[in-house]
Amino acid sequence: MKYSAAKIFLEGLFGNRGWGKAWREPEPKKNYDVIIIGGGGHGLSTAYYLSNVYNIRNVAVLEKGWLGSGNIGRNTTIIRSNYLLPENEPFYEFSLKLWEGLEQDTNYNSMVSQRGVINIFHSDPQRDAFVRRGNAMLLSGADADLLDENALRKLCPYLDFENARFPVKGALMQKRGGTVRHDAVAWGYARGADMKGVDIIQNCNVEGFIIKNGVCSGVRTSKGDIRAKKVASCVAGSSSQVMSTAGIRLPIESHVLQAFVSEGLKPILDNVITFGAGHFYVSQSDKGGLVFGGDLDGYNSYAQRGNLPVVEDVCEGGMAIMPMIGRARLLRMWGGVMDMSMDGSPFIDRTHIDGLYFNGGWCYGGFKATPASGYCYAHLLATDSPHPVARGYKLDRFRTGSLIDEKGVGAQPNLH
Amino acid sequence: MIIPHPHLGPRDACEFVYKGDAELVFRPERVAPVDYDTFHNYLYLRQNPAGAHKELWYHEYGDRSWLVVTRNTQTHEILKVEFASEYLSGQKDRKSNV
Amino acid sequence: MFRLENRGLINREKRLNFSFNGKKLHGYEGDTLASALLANGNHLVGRSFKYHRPRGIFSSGSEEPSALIQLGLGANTEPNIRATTIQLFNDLVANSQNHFGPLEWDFMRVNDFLSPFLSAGFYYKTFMWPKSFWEKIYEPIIRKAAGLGKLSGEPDPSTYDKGFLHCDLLIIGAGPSGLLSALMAARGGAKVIIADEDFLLGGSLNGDHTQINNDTGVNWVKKTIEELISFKNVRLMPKTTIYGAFDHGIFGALEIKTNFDRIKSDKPRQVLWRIYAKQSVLCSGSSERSLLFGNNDRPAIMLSRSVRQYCNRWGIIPGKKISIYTNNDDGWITAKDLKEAGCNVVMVIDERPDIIAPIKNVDYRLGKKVVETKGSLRISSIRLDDGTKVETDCLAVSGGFNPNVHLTCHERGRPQWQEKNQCFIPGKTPKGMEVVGAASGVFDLNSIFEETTLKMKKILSYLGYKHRKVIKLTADHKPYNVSAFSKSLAKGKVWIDLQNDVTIKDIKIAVQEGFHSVELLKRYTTLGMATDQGKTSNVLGLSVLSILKNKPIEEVGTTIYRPPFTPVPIGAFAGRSRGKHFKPFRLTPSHQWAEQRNAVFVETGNWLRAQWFPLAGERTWRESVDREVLQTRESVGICDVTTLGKIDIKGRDAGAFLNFVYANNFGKLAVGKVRYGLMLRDDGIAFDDGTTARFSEDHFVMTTTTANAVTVFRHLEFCRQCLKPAWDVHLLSTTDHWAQFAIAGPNSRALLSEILDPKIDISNESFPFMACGKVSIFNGIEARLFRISFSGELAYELALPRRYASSFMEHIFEIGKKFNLVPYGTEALGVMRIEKGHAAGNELNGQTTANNLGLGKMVSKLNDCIGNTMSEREKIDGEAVLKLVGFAPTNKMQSLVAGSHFISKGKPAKLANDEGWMSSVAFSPMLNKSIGLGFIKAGDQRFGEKVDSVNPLNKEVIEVEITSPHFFDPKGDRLRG
Amino acid sequence: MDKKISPTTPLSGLHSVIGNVTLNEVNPEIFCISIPKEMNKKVASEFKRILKFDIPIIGQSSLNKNSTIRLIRNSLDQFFILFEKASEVAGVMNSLEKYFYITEQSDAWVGIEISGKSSYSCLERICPLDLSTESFGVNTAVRTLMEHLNVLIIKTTEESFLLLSASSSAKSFLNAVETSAENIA
Repeated sequence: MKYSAAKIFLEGLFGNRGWGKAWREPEPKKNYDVIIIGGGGHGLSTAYYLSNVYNIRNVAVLEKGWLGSGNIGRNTTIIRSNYLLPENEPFYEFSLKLWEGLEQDTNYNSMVSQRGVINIFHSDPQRDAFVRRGNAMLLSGADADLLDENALRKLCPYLDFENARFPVKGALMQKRGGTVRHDAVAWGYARGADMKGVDIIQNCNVEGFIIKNGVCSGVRTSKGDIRAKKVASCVAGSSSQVMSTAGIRLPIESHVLQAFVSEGLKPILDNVITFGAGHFYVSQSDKGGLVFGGDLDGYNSYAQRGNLPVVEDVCEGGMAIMPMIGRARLLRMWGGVMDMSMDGSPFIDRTHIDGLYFNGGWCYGGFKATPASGYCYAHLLATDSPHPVARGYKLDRFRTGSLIDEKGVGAQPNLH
Repeated sequence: MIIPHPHLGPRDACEFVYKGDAELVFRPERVAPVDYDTFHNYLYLRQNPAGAHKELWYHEYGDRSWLVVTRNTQTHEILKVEFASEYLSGQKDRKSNV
Repeated sequence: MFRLENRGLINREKRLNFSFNGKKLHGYEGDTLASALLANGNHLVGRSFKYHRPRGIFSSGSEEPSALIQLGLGANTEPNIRATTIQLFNDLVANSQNHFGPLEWDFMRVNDFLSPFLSAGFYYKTFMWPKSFWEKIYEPIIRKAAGLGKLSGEPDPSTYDKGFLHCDLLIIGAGPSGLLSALMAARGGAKVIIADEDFLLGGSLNGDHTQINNDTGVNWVKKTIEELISFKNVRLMPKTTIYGAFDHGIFGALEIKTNFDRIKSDKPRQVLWRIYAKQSVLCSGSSERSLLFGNNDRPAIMLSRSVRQYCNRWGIIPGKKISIYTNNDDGWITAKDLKEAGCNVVMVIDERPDIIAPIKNVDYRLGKKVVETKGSLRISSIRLDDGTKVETDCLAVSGGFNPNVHLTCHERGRPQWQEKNQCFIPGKTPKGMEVVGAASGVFDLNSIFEETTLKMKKILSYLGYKHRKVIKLTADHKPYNVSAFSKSLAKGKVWIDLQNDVTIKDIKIAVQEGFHSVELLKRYTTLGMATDQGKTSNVLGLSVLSILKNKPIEEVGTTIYRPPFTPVPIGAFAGRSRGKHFKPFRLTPSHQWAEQRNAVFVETGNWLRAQWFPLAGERTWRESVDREVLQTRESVGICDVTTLGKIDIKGRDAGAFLNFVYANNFGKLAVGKVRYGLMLRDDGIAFDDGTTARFSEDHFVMTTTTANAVTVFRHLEFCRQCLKPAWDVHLLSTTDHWAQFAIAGPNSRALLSEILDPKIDISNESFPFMACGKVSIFNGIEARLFRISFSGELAYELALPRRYASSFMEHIFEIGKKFNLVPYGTEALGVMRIEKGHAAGNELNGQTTANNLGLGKMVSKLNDCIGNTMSEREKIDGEAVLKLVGFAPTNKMQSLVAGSHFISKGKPAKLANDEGWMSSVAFSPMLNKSIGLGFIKAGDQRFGEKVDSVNPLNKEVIEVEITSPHFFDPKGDRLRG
Repeated sequence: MDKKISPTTPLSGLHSVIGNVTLNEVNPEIFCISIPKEMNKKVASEFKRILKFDIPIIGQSSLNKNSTIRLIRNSLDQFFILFEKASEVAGVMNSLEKYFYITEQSDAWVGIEISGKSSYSCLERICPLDLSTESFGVNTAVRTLMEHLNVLIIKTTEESFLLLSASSSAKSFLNAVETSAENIA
């Protein structure tokens, strides 16, 4: 069923009775070409691009809970491609381009809103680093603007320019960055993949792999064994758990990242703002809530909830940079499980087991990567060679030393 | 969270700095010929269990001790706290095996 | 007037003026804004989120979904304040929210007529054509329409504070079960905190006409509180919401400190407490829920218990013709109390056919349902399923009670279904938490008292306190009975979430489209995502879902409540850490001295350092910096370098330890000598650098960079305690003890000689480059002297006890006059280090290796030291090794820009041709041109080559020549002189 | 020119009374004593011999007879010793130096003594520790985190505490304490 304004009008007139299921709810078949483990953003986008671009349609997505129940369902919805390193920037720029055409692609309004992402700097060294980054973005074909203090004042007069502990000296802005309605991304991809015949199977827990002589030929699930030529893990925070059943240890730790939303407010914040001298980033959703976050809690966790010190730290950062939000009230806080890698960059790679593929290590940056991650993973699954923009995302890079460490903090996941 | 320090009693986790997997105390020694794989595995690969996890916490705003804390990563329940040095001396065989 | 005489817990002596939408009104002390509005006959207070339907006061507590107002004016204005929880104060100003035009005539109510087209998820299906219209046309309209209240856009003028409390027992809620728990714990000797969000402790007892042990409930509350106050071990915290339960018995609490004169007070408006409790008792009571019928959202349709509370606690007649619609016994209590108060109760409708009406002096219908209502800005009539039409201006609805289980979910416990009372009760609770009273699904007072007594005995003995006998409490309460949820869907426009405008139809569509998992439903319809977090809507929504899925409600599941229980201001979470107090300041020992000389300061980490010292007549910062550099290089300058981390390393194995933590060899450093040290991380990347001096066999003094002082110390402690536990090594930070000054320039030795105590010889022979020693200055002040140089000049660093630093600066500048001594700041320091090609923070950015920095040869190949092994990985330095080299513009007039990238001549500026980047730049007054340091592929083999330094951010390209990084005095004659 | 430089203190001898809280700057002479590995077993006896009083357990402090010297045990192998009178330093330290590693710390710290009825309510706003008598008796001495700062807090009497924090951030620390005192006044 194609969604359109006319369809909405007609349905409205006749009591909205004609809306069909957004996707089927099939039972698993015995055999697939590709099984994707994980019905989150990346898993669903992989299925979407496999079926829509690479024409591989005998695909199942296995989700242990409900569709989109992972981090795609709880994040701060920011998209951007303001990366520094040559292994990252082209990938995220590819992702941003896919975002820009997503709605027309999937016939689903995921409300991609290019409101502009502003990273504030507070010192000369920070400015130097941002200049380097902005230039790397431009050299890669992305957009970037350097704002001096005056330009930033015009754009964001509410920032604390007068009484700041760390002076606001300017910002690096990516105008094409912005926000997206996160759940809609999962739904749009799910619907698009389903229409091409992909089976999305919810409440199906993968308990292990069928591996013989170094070849993976399927998975053991709560709904029985399912065979496939290729099995693709795409489970973010659960990566270590799932892959350990194949005997694989990963350069990944699972950490909790909290996010916060305020009560609904009339529009006051047009852009995405990132505070450079504290841990705080914020945007205002179309519904009016201030959606914000900060640092990881900093310890390994699968608990999907965080603790107070980080909540306070994030709000301190918020009040330091924009003291006008003091009277906005925090409505909800939640925690997601982040698959933090050892250099802060992800993996899209084959494993040493034939037929078993791995996508993970997205850290807290997985949301903005959703389209490109799926596209590149689909490319790898379809062609058995890495997509050109994802060549760096190898599992063995720590052994060889090809690190992709944007933040420069080394093998300590909670600092990335 | 509250970490029950072996000597100082219950302390808010905000007094501590987290490092991660307690396996990091078992650093391999460089001997010729250099075994890069062992170093790689030591530095980069993690068990990352969903359950009891031995991990390193540094009491930065306290007695400056490095502690090995056994904590459940699903419930955050703390099961055991030892000084890193104590933990190491309880694992002497382990150390020489690396 | 709508106020009853002689009824209610308000102070009629104290009249309070307030305004609503500009209308001047009054209430009394003890009122909430909601009760005061109702007392003035005002039901309509706002508009709903999506359809802009008129909204009235629905409840009397923090579950309120509808009566959200904009409180206060100007910078003090606060959005989305629940009128039901705000304690009335004099001169309160309230305005309604979310309407265009007057509240009574909101132009946006057109949405209501368009509602068939605005059903659940409609926006996902449209607004996509043409592509550009989303951001230009549709989204701005949606954004403008969305949201409820407004922020002022000005800095929050209030102050907030935080604090920490500790107790044996935290009691959450001061209703009957909470007060009894507190009393038992207090008498037993436990350290107790009892907190309640209301300004009046007592919970439901304040709004009920209950008898407890032959006294009124209100009197029992009063006596109990009096007794509690008399205990030293009890802290009563009214106006305090426990907003969250966190790991290991930590609770978040928000205490409202000021309501009166809130604008004038300079004291914190709210205090955010972190409460550490060994045990907790959740006594949060229950919230009433509504019933589902057509147009069940009109103003003056209220929760039944709230209507009763307004009548009993605030002495208010909420309507002239009140009807009551219930499915349980509690609705009848409302009827009884209203009658007693003299209100006109026109009808009681009870869904249950087979009960005996508890009161007879009222018109009632059993086994009937309300199916439709009428009224535009306030309900005017209802229609029953038998067609009966009843004129009514206030409908009190009771659909049963939901225990307030929220805090039990904060550690992801899932509530369980209790069939008997048709509600969710706590499942697994956070460790150490017990739930009593209505919150645990027990609804009659006698059972509550019994249950509380039993559970408290257990808790007290667990905590190690005695249980002292408490008189048995008996109340005139009857067991509670409620009918099961309807098995058929109500017809018409039936609201579930009053604030977000989620109706039964929306749930139908969501299920029809496959969004039938509870979480998907919530996300697709926004059910339960309003500011009440679904307190009034979740269970109703589940009951509808259960009908649609034809599954019992317990199988449909429930969503998890997340903190906070009620919304908490971001300002309160930040406390006092804002503005200049966001992070503490660290000041150098010469700070005051520098301040007096008009120094310009710069933030480096938490430190404030003098950046330069402008003199009268200097117009630009460059003038000052150039002068400081020239004067230093010409004669002598002094710079406060205290901020560098200083670590005392002592012990028998200190030398071996340094050899392990530094990548270069430290084994053979002689006593009285200093060496440059490069520290790697274990992954082989450069971590930090500095110098380490050896004062004796077992005593070294290490310096670190300012930025890494804390992390290096932590890392060293890790190496000491976890990697080399058998070694005798001791670490201590002495950064703050020693004031340290760099004294640089050709005359530095001469200047030093003037202050050193006479017998100390610092001639080049006895105190050569890289020497160190203990000295004394100014007649016996112990100091440490290092002959090291960051500037490339003949230079020393002198460390003296911090206490003498101010006086030292005064004196040395007096003495230094004859040498034309100049103070220099971090800018001049930076210029001189770039002139000398020294790497600093911009180069040691956590991504560069020793090889990149040109220090590859230093890294030990033999020893085991941190980082050397992994630094040998084949690809760690990249394909062609980036090398730190110097850059100078071929056109001397051009200024280099840090952050530019390098592209070989003739190649287009794009990623594939990117060869490196400029890390630091400065204007060199010695060379009279702009110079830079940067990393470029194979740079050390390309001296003399010209490349483009591109800065597309500024659309500029500068041709630069690759040079040695040592721009000035490359052989180092000056520093050895 | 008189070749003599003079000392200053981080808070220039602060004395202030805010509501029921009194704040005074104090400047004890402070030394850090680290225990060489081989001395671990003899620490108690050596200290006792030199100082003539018992060493405390970790997190506690003990005093000499005249209460002019306070020994604080920071951790297993580290002590702080505080002298009220500079005149007593040399004698004690010369003896200790023979057996232990000594590092002077006096100028690394700023000392604020807080006393008065409201000391507890004042500290409640910044100190995460339970300072009640049951869990924090007189002479307890531990480090903790207050307003982003590392603070060594010592309970000197039932109604007074000595707070030691880094001298470079003395003003911010004072501000933290004063703000608390004002907020509760």
